Formats: sequence, structure tokens, C-alpha cells
Amino acid sequence: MTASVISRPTAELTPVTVPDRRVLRRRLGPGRRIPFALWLGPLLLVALWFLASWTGVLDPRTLSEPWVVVSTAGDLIESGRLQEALRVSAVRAFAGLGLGIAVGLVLALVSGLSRVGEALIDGPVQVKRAIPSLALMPLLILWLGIGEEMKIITIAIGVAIPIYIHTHNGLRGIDGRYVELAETADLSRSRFVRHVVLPGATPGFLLGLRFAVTTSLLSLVVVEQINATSGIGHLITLASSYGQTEIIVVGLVVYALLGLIADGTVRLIERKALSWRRTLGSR
Amino acid sequence: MTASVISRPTAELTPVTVPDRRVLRRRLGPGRRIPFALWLGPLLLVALWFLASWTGVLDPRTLSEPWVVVSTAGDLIESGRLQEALRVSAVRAFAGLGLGIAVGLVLALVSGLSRVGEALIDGPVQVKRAIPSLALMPLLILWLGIGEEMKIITIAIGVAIPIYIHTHNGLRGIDGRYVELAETADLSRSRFVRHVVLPGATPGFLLGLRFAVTTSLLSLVVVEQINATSGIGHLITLASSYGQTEIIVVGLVVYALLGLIADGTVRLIERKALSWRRTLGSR
Amino acid sequence: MATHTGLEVSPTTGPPTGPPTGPPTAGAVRVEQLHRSFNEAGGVLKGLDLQIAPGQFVALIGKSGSGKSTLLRALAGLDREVAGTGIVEVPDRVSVVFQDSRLLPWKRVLDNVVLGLDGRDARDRGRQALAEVGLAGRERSWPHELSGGEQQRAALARSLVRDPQLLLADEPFGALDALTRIRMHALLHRLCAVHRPAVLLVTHDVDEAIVLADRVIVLVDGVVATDLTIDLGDQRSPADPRFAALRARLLADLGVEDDTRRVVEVAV
Amino acid sequence: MATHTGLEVSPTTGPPTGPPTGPPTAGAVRVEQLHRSFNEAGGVLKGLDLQIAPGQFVALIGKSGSGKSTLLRALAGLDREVAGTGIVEVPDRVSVVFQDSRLLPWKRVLDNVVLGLDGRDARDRGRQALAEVGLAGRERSWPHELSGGEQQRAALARSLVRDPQLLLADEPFGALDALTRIRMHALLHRLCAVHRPAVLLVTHDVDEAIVLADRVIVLVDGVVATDLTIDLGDQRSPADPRFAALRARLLADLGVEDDTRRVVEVAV
Amino acid sequence: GCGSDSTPVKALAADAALPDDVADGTVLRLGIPDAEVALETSGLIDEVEGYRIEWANISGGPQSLEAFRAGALDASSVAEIPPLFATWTDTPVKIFAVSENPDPLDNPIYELGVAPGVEVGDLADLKGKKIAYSPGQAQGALVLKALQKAGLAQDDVELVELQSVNDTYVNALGSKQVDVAPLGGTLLTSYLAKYGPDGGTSIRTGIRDDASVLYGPAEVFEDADKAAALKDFVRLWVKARQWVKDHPDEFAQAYYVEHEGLTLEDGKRLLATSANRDVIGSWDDFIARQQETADLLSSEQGHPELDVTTLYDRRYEQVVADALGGS
Ligand SMILES: Nc1ncnc2c1ncn2[C@@H]1O[C@H](COP(=O)(O)OP(=O)(O)OP(=O)(O)O)[C@@H](O)[C@H]1O
Ligand SMILES: Nc1ncnc2c1ncn2[C@@H]1O[C@H](COP(=O)(O)OP(=O)(O)OP(=O)(O)O)[C@@H](O)[C@H]1O
Ligand SMILES: [Mg+2]
Ligand SMILES: [Mg+2]
Repeated sequence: MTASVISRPTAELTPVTVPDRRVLRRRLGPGRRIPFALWLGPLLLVALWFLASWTGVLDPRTLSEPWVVVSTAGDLIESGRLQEALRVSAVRAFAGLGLGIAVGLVLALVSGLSRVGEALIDGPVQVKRAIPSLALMPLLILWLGIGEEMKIITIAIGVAIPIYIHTHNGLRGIDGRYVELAETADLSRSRFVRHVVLPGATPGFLLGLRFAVTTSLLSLVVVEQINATSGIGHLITLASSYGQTEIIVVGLVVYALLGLIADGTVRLIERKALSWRRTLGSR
Repeated sequence: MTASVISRPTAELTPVTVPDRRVLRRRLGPGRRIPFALWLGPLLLVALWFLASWTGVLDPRTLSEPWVVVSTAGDLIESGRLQEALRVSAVRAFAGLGLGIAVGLVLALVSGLSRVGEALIDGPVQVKRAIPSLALMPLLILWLGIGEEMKIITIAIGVAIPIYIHTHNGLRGIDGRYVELAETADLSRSRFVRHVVLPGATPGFLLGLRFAVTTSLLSLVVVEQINATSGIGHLITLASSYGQTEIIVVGLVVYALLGLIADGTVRLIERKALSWRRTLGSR
Repeated sequence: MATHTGLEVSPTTGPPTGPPTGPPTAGAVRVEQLHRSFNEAGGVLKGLDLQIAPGQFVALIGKSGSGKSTLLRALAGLDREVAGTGIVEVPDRVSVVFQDSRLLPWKRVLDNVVLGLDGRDARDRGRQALAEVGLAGRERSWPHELSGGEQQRAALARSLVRDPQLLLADEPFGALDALTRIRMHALLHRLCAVHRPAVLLVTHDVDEAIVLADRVIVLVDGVVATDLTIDLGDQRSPADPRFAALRARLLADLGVEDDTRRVVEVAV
Repeated sequence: MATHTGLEVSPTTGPPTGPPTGPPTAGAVRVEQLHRSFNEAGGVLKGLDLQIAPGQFVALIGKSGSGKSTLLRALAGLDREVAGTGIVEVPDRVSVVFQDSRLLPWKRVLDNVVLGLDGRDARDRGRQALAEVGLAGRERSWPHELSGGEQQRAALARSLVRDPQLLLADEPFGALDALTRIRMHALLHRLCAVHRPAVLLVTHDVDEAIVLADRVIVLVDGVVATDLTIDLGDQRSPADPRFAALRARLLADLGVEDDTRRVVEVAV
Repeated sequence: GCGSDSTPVKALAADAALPDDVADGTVLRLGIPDAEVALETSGLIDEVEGYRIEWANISGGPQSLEAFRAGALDASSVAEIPPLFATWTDTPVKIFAVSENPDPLDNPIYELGVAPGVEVGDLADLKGKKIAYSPGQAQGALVLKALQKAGLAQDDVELVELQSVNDTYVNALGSKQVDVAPLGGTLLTSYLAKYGPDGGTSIRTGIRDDASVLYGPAEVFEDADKAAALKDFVRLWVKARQWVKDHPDEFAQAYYVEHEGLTLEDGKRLLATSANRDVIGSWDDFIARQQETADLLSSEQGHPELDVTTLYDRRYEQVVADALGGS
């Protein structure tokens, strides 16, 4: 009894009612996308936070009250510190992101399309991935100093890893039938990359990009511990070394917002760029 | 002139030579897998390290010489510290991994198959992902104490994130035609999950697993800073607070090895579990 | 129990004849004023009406792109997102053979056939169905290891083993050679005789339509332009002049005026 | 230049006749003692020999699963990983129409057709090819928005626009209705007359094979069991008794002894 | 927090005498690893009676503070800065025992590392130099004190904000990213070993950095049972410190080698310098010096003024004094 007949009411405006009775099966996919759904969960969290603080269930020493955080944020904005921090960090994050994406993509193509490239590149990338980044900082300082290059390159290295792995994985997952097609269509290697590999690996790349933007944000906290005088990571580091809980929480809220916005943006790009897909999620 | 005729020599053993001349097109995919290729790059790195240390190009103050690291490792093994650390860490890592995988999978299914689930789960996961874990530690200590539960749960949270995101992404990327098939075959929801969703999302899940194992290793360094008396992360933290460079490098080498082994294992599982796939990588 | 073992074929008890017996509505298909369009440019289905009695075998022909698959998908309930109006009613148990064979690539052939089936004997029934379509011994093959026609037959087996009240088949024999095709015709005919599902079969082979169906309908311009009842009895030979007349009529509906294809003539 | 604009059709200059002119080896296909097997159980191709002269049109028929696609893939150079021996030689420019239409899902139809083509007029040629296969106006559709037959025609357009020396087509007309199929036959015939590629066309439609080909070969048990030269000239009508004889012969090779299909007879 | 006991807390006023009776099942959760090792090795642990000790391998400011806030720890051992920051971040704490180096200026914990090729002979030479500075850490406070002592303002030097994690400072000095950076303990030794040959040096500041305290969250001292248990523990702790002084080799082996993974030589060196501490029975001087530190941080880093006497539970001063007298 799964195929049932239901009726959909038609729009009131139509003067003559046009019937639309369809066979509707049990929907197994998730159905239509709810716009701005990404924000529902976080809003609920904020509401909970508010409630818990209001009723006193949440000790303000554990987590500052939302209103205190708002007023602290207000102070930071008034004094211009927050904007300045965001501006400085944005420059670093974007520079690192751009560089890292380029490097990650090139590595993924080289390693994805040749077994020799893979033998040389893949292992070291996995090694880099397995090594705690905090333990690498001293080496990076030795090699790159404590200036702006070190910060940007550190971010770029962090970004390149997920871009590499996801693009490589996406590329390797391209349906072999399309490779056969490309081979019989006598595609040159560069055309193969442009017409088959890159579009085919785009879903993987975009997933990597979601991780990459978060990585670039998170790396700020690490690199801005070193010889930075501004930046959102520096703001948090400084506040935590002074134990200024409210400022830390402001920083975390900013991170959460930036993370959500960045993720939402990449997913928007995803929906546009992958509009050709007919999948469980897009139906 | 891309389709060319080449001849393959046949095995010497065959008494009568059987000709095998095929049309061989320009191969656009990467070709056959080279066994143990994953190890080639890292071995090269080690060789380079050896060479650079030997010739004095690499200042031992920057990076200890390999032979010093080996003898340090020998000492650590002799005293039993390394084995004990690995044992203790392995228990934590596996417990966290198991818990995190279970949680991540369940969340991915709920959020992947229902828009309401997605609205509630997806945003908070992105928020968690965007927040620096160092800044979360105080909260986790507050809620979970400083005992073993805190360590395992912290690892599990870290593990659940990549499992969730990759499984969710893989699930949403399942070809819509198979969902239609499931709908017309009147599959129940649980069968749909078992026969279509889980196998279809397996490639995504396995990529997530590769990140999850690394995450569980890396989390050790963070959680074992707090009230641990043994463990590989504790070993590194302790050594770095005393500036024992050689021990730190031993720790990093162990991490690299563990990372490579874990990644190789997951990829082996991948090749077995996805043997049904015909892709650019598997051809 | 007997009615649910899709492929339990007893010796033919009698040929399926024109209008079916049984309750008049259960298992019937009713389509009224069906409109479907994919974009503003114009509709694909434009007020199509169609009734199929329970147990009736209807063949659907029509030009490539005329909307045959669109109609089948409407009957299968797979066109939630497509714009349009109209009334569609179908029985509960509907089974679909898609135009692409659509085997789950991660399941072996037998597991594809028994997908979602209940009961301890499910796998036996699946094995039997595979044998019937000539794929005995291929139970443990992966879908990508089958040839095009073998995939199509596996998909057919999957549909038949389910014993549906309505079978929607979108060119299920398109990739089969003459002999295999005749065998599949026979199989389908036998199963229909026993289990009496209503069938809507899309085909491009006019002869196939005439041989198999109780009724042949032609889809032109989004409506049923022709609705022919085939009353040739059970001995349907293309040599029969009535057969030839039906074929000429249907081909004409498709726009082929003279079937004596002359290469040079059409080539100019 | 002129030889490379695949679909630049001038009025038929003359029918393609039996053995082609031109240098004897360039553009020829030679297959000797071809063995191919997917597992230990047994080979699919077992010492197949085949020669196709440049410009010759060969139709290949054979039962489902007999190895037709396997042979085509060997000629296309797509069977690196398949076990076997033998000699295969083909011309340089080979074009393949796959059994599945295999359009890149991330490219619109026109981009699929002109995939990898050079030159400023590539898109114009692609557009023209699409128009020839009846898909004018669908240039910007996504592959998944096309019907089964439309996808097949787009794949055909992609192959034809490349002006190959050897065209390997695996059931390119399987999903087409009678009229569209006749149109496609005509198109292919015209193009072959102009550009004279060697063609190996897999089909299940014996009539189609006889109408289009210079030679029809039947694949049975891994070798070419029958190799018939079609000498019906250009006026090939199924009504012609020689046509009927050829058809009967080929069907017999496929195992169909009597084409006057009788539903009940085969059903029992 | 999660660690709270289910038994009702017997309240204790801040000015009431410390009780002796400890209720059954009272647990002290202590993050004082060296004391743990000393008690275990000496066998003094057997004298613990009437309560139980749960040891946590936690030490240092940030970790102990987090554990206090989580209610997961009753006491820990730190230098003089963390109690100040605890107060400034609204976590009330009490100091209940202090110790210092008998010869602090000759055995400083920190020296100022000087990068190769940089001329810094005394504190006055700091003028105009690039100095690594980590605001919330002890190293940061030391830099401020050094500047104060040299009569320099923050503007007279270039403070490079750099957290001292792992060997960051060693590398920053070695690669000449900064001219001067405070280095303590094994980091100093390894810096001089690595970069001494290149001209890396260090100078002593002549500033006392030997203050060491035991402290715990204020609630602990309002809980009669815990306060009583702590009283007994302090007595034992004084004995343990004495035992360490009497058995330096045994302790070095047990703590530095077995617990911390150092070589015996490193352990002995540390024991002679930074770990060479005497328990103090009279706290006035100690408190006065900490007040100076607090005032300096207030003015230089903008924290509120703080009266450090409020940080001490001086009821324990007597307990310590008695224990010292008795041993
Ligand atoms: N998702 C879609 N979006 C846009 N147009 C579509 C879509 N699906 C089908 N169409 C168009 O609707 C028309 C009818 O398609 P349908 O698949 O029903 O044809 P059909 O009769 O099954 O043809 P064929 O015999 O070639 O399979 C075609 O022109 C097709 O291009
Ligand atoms: N990759 C493979 N692995 C194992 N067996 C295969 C594979 N590909 C084809 N086969 C088997 O080889 C035989 C020949 O297959 P092939 O695709 O050449 O048949 P075909 O003549 O094209 O059939 P059809 O007309 O059904 O397309 C079939 O039995 C098929 O199951
Ligand atoms: Mg169709
Ligand atoms: Mg085939």
C-alpha cells in the first residue's frame, strides 16, 4: 500500500479548478531543500544558550552570557579592534587560501593522473597530514621566519592538504566509461583534464574547498600566535592568555559565523556548479 | 596519430609464440596501481633527510640526524616507554574512533535523509568545525572533567565530524536514478538505507574514515596534554616542554608511520569494499 | 501464496483474451487529461486520456521524444517535480523496467534481482527468474560484467519476479537479438497468462507490439492518437495479411508511409 | 579541409559500391586469431579473423552476450586489461558509438558533440550534426533532459561529426522508432557515401543490417560464423525475395528457424 | 562541575579554625606531580589517613585553572602568576603553601637568551632590542620586570608577541627573528648547546623568579572536610620536601628520569636550580614580592588593581610553620 493517490489543492487563483491527482510514492530521498536551513540549528543553539544563561543554569564563568558577549562585541567594534582584526586576518586567509588551492589542485592532478606522480606526492602528503601542526611550527619558523610569508605559507600548506586529497579522490572516482570515451575521442591530455577530469572531480574539489576554508580560518589561530599585532586569531590568543572570557567567546562567535557563511557560500557554488547532477540530494 | 599499434612480447616459456598485438590508445588514466607506492615518497624523504644530515646541509639543530633519532627511539623502546605510550594511546584512539564513527554515521543518515534532521544537525556541525578545538578544550573539561571519558569523547567528537560530513556528502551524491528504482521497488526505509544509501555512500564514508583516523591520532596530542601519564601525545608534549628535540622527532616519525599505516589500511579496505566500481582510479 | 511467486509458471491454462475478468477497478489504470511539461516552451503530454483494464496488455509506440517515458514515469509516480495537471490512478503493486536497465552497481546480479523481496524463498525465485531470462550461472556477476542485453534481461527478471498488478516496461527488449527477443516474448506472454498483470509496454518494434499486445496505442503530439485492439487470436504471423495491415496502419501513424525501405530513395 | 568536416554533405555523388577504391591498407581493419576471455571459464572470442577494407560497411549481428561489444572494444583499443592474444590493426582515426550513449553528464549536448574538436567552425559543425539527427534547438539541454532516443542520437552526432576512417557503432539505433531510424539510416548512408569510412555496425535488427551494409557477419561461438556480401544494389526492399532469403539465412544463423512468430507456439 | 561529591558539604567560615576531623570518604584531587612522586618514593604516602588522594598529572597555570573551573581539581602547584590571572578572570583561588629558592639569584629559573651576533651584556642593553613577549605567561612577566629593572618603558624596546610553546623561543633566537627571549630550564641548556658555538649567549636578570605556591579553588577552603584533609596533606608535603632535600639522587631518578623522561644529569641540574626550594613558614616577604608583581602587571597590561593578601589562606601558614618546626 505504498503507492497512494493523494490530491494536491491547486492555486486559488485558477478560476476553473484543474485537477492534479498524481501517484505519489513513499519518498525515500530527503525531499526539497529548505532555504536557510543551515541557520536553523545554530539559531536554536543560540536560543538555548540564551535560555540557559537567563535561567542561571549556565554559569557565566563557564560561558559568558549572550548579552555580555553582544555588549563586548559592541565595545570591540566601537574601538575598531574587531574590524581591524577581521581585515588583517581576511588578507592572510585569502592569500593562504588562494595559494593553497592552486598548489593542492596541481598536486592532485599530477598525482591523480600518473602513478609515478602519485608515488612521489601521495605518501608525503599523508605524512604531512599525520604530523601535528603545532609540532611543525618550530620548523616553519626556522625556515620561513616569523614574518607575513610564514603565516601565509603555513595557511596555504594547511589548505592544500584537503584540496589535494579531495580532488585526488574525486578525480580517481570519475566513471571509467568517461575515460574510455575521452580515449576514443582522441582527447589530448590537456583537453582530457579540462573537459573530463576537472568537471568530473568538481564534486570532490568542492567538498575539499569546504574543508579548506575552515582550515584557513583555523590556521589563523595558530599562525597569529606568532608575531602578530592584529587579526582574529591574535585577538583570541591574547584574550585567552589574559583569560578575557567574553572576548574569547566573541571570537568564537565570529568564527562560527564566518564558518557558516563560508560553508554556505561554498555550498551555493556547489549547487550552481553541479546543477547538472541528478542525485539523492538534488531531486 | 594517437592510436598506434605496438607489440607486447609474450612470455619466454610459451614454446609457440602467440602474437598479441593490440590497438593501444594514449592512456589517459593513471594506469595500473604500483604496489606500495604510498611508501615510495616517504622513503625518498627519509633518504633525503639522511643525505642532508650526513653532508651537513641540514643543521642538526633544525632537525636531529636520523641516526640520532634511531638511537633515541632505541632507548625509548628499551626503557619500554614507547611501547607503553603506544599501547595507552591505541586504547584511547580506538575507543574514540569507534564512538565517533558510530555517532557520525547516525547523524549523517538522519541529516542526509530528512530535511528537518539536516536543518537541526548540519548547522551545528559546521559551527563545531569552524571553532578552534583549543578554544573548546576548556568547555569540554568543564563538562567532562579531566579523566579518561573527556579524552575519549574529545577524540570521538573530532572523529565524528569528518565521518558526518563525508558520509552526508556521499549520500547526497547518490545517483537519483537509484533512488527512483528503490521507490518503484517499494523498498522500506530501512531496506533503502541498507541496500542503496549505505553502499552508495560508502566511497564518501571511506574518505571520511581516512580523515577520521588521522584526526584521532592528532587529537591525542591535544587531549594527552591534560592529566595523562602516558601516551604518544603525552610523550611529545612532555619532550617539547623540556626541549628534548630528538624525542619530539621520534614522536613525529611515529606519527608519520602510524598515519601512513592507517591511511594505507583504509585504502586497502576501500579497494576491497569498492571493487564493484569502475573508475579512473580502478581501471 | 501462489499469486505472489512471480515466476511459478504452470502449463498454460489458456491464452489471455481481450477484456479481462475480475473486479472492474482493482488493478485498473486510469489517466485523465494528463498534462506534463518540462519547460515553458510547450507540453510533452497535452491532455492524454488512457484506461487500462486489469490484466490487459497494452503496447505503447511513438516517436523518439514523443513522451512515452514521461507517461510511464507519471504512472510510476516518479514525476513529483514535473509541472502539469491531470488524474492518474494505478494499482498498488506497480513494477517498472526502466529504459536504462538501472542495476545497482554495488550489488551482484542476483542481489539486484531480489532487491527488497521478502521471504525465505526470495533468492530461489530470483535464481529461477535469472534462469528464465537466460542468465543462469551469472548470479554472482557484477552488473558491469554483463553485456548490454544481459543487463536488460537482468532488469526484466527483477521486474517479473515481483508479480506486479501493473507492469510498466520501457523498451525492455531493445538490446536483444532476434532469438533472445522471441524467448523473452514467450516468457512475458506465459507469465501474463498466469498472473494477469496489466501491462504497458513501450516498444519501437511495431511487429513486437502486434505480436504481444491486446491493444496498441500510438502517442502523437501528447495524446493517444491511435488505439487499436489486436484481434488476431493467438496465431499471430507476420505473414497474415491482417498482421500486415495492422503494421502498415501503425507505421503510418508513426509517419512511415511505405515500409519497403529503399536505401537510395530515403537517402536523397 | 573538406575531408574533415564530418557532416558537410554534398548531393550524393554516387552510391558506395562493394569493394572500395583507394590505397589497399590505409584505413583497413585486420583482425587475426583474436582470443579474448574474461575468466577461466572460457573465452568470449576464440580465434576470430576479420578484415574490413577501407570504406566498407560491415554489419555485425550475434546473440546477446556473444561478444560483439568485446570485439568492438578490441578494435577501439579499450581492452588493455582483458586477457587474450591475437593481432588487431585499425586505422588512425577511429570513432566509437558506445552501446550506452555515454554523454558526459556535466556538459550540455552541443559541448558533448564537439568534445575535443578543433577549429573555429567546430561548434557550427556540431550544431549542424545535431540538426541532422533531429536535435536542433536542444544544443543547450543537459544530457539527463534528453529522452533515451535523443541521447542515442546525440551520441551518433558526436561520432559522425569527427569524420573517422573507421566508425565502430554498437547498436546506435536501438532506442529509435521506425521513422527516426529510417532517417538515421539515410543520414549514415549519405555520410558514408561522401566520406567513405570503414564501418562496423552492431545491430540486432537483421533488416537494418541488410538495408545498410555491404557485408553482414554473424558472430557465433567466438568466431565469424557467417560472412555474407549483400549484393542487392541500392534498391533494397524487404519485399524483394532475395532480401527475404538473406533475412531467413541470417535469422537461421541466429537460431530463429521460422520468422513467422506464433505467439502460442513459442509460448508452450 | 562533574567532580562534585554527593555528600552534603560541611561549610567552613574563612576565619574559623581549621578542623582536624575528616569525614569518611573525603577525597583530595591534587595536581602536584612532584609531590606525588616524592610521597610515593619515600613511603610517606602511607601516612595519609582518613582521606584519599586522587592524583592528576596536571601542573602549570592554564591547565590547573581549567581544571579548577571544571571542579575537577582541588589543588595544584604553580608559580606566582597564575593565582593573579585566576583572580582577574573571576576564578577565586587561595594559596595555602609557598616555597622559594634559598639562593634565588644564583639559581634563576629563567635567563634571557640572546641571539647570536647580538650584543646584550646587561639589562640596559635591552634598549631598542626585539624581545619575545608572551603576555599571559610567566616569561612575559619576567620581560616586564626586566624592563622595569632596567628603567625602560615598553616603547623603548620592540616587543614581539610570541607564545612560548615548545621550543619556539629557541628557534626564534636561533634564526635571529628576535634578539632576546626568556628561556627556562632545559630550553636554556639546549639553546646554549645548540647556538652557543654561533655566539648565542644568555644573561641573568638578577630578578627573583623562584616563587612557587600550592593553590586551590576557594570553594575547597569553604568545605570543612577538604580543608581538614588539606591541612594534613600540607603537613605531609612539608615532610616530602624535606625528604627531597635529603635524598636528591633518589628523587631525581624517580621524578625526572622515570616520570618525566629526562636524563639523570638533566634531572640533577634541575633539582639544583629551579627545583631547589625551601618551604617558607613565614609569608610576609613572599606576599610583598607578589604584590609588586601584581602591581607591575596591572600597570603594564591594564589589569585591575589587586590586593594579593586576599589570595592567601593564612591559616595554613601556621600549619606549615608547625610542620617545619616538627621535622
Ligand atoms: N528532465 C527533463 N527536462 C527537460 N526535458 C525533458 C526531460 N525529460 C524529458 N524531456 C523531454 O521531453 C520529451 C519527451 O521525453 P520522453 O523521455 O518521454 O520521450 P520518449 O517518448 O520516451 O522518447 P524515447 O523513445 O527517445 O525514449 C523529450 O523531448 C525530452 O527531451
Ligand atoms: N568485464 C567483464 N567481465 C566479465 N565478463 C564480461 C565482461 N564484459 C563482458 N563479459 C561477458 O562476455 C560476454 C560477451 O559480452 P559482450 O558485451 O561482448 O556481448 P555482446 O555481444 O555485446 O552482447 P549484447 O548484444 O547483449 O550487448 C558476455 O557473456 C558478458 O557477460
Ligand atoms: Mg523513453
Ligand atoms: Mg554489446
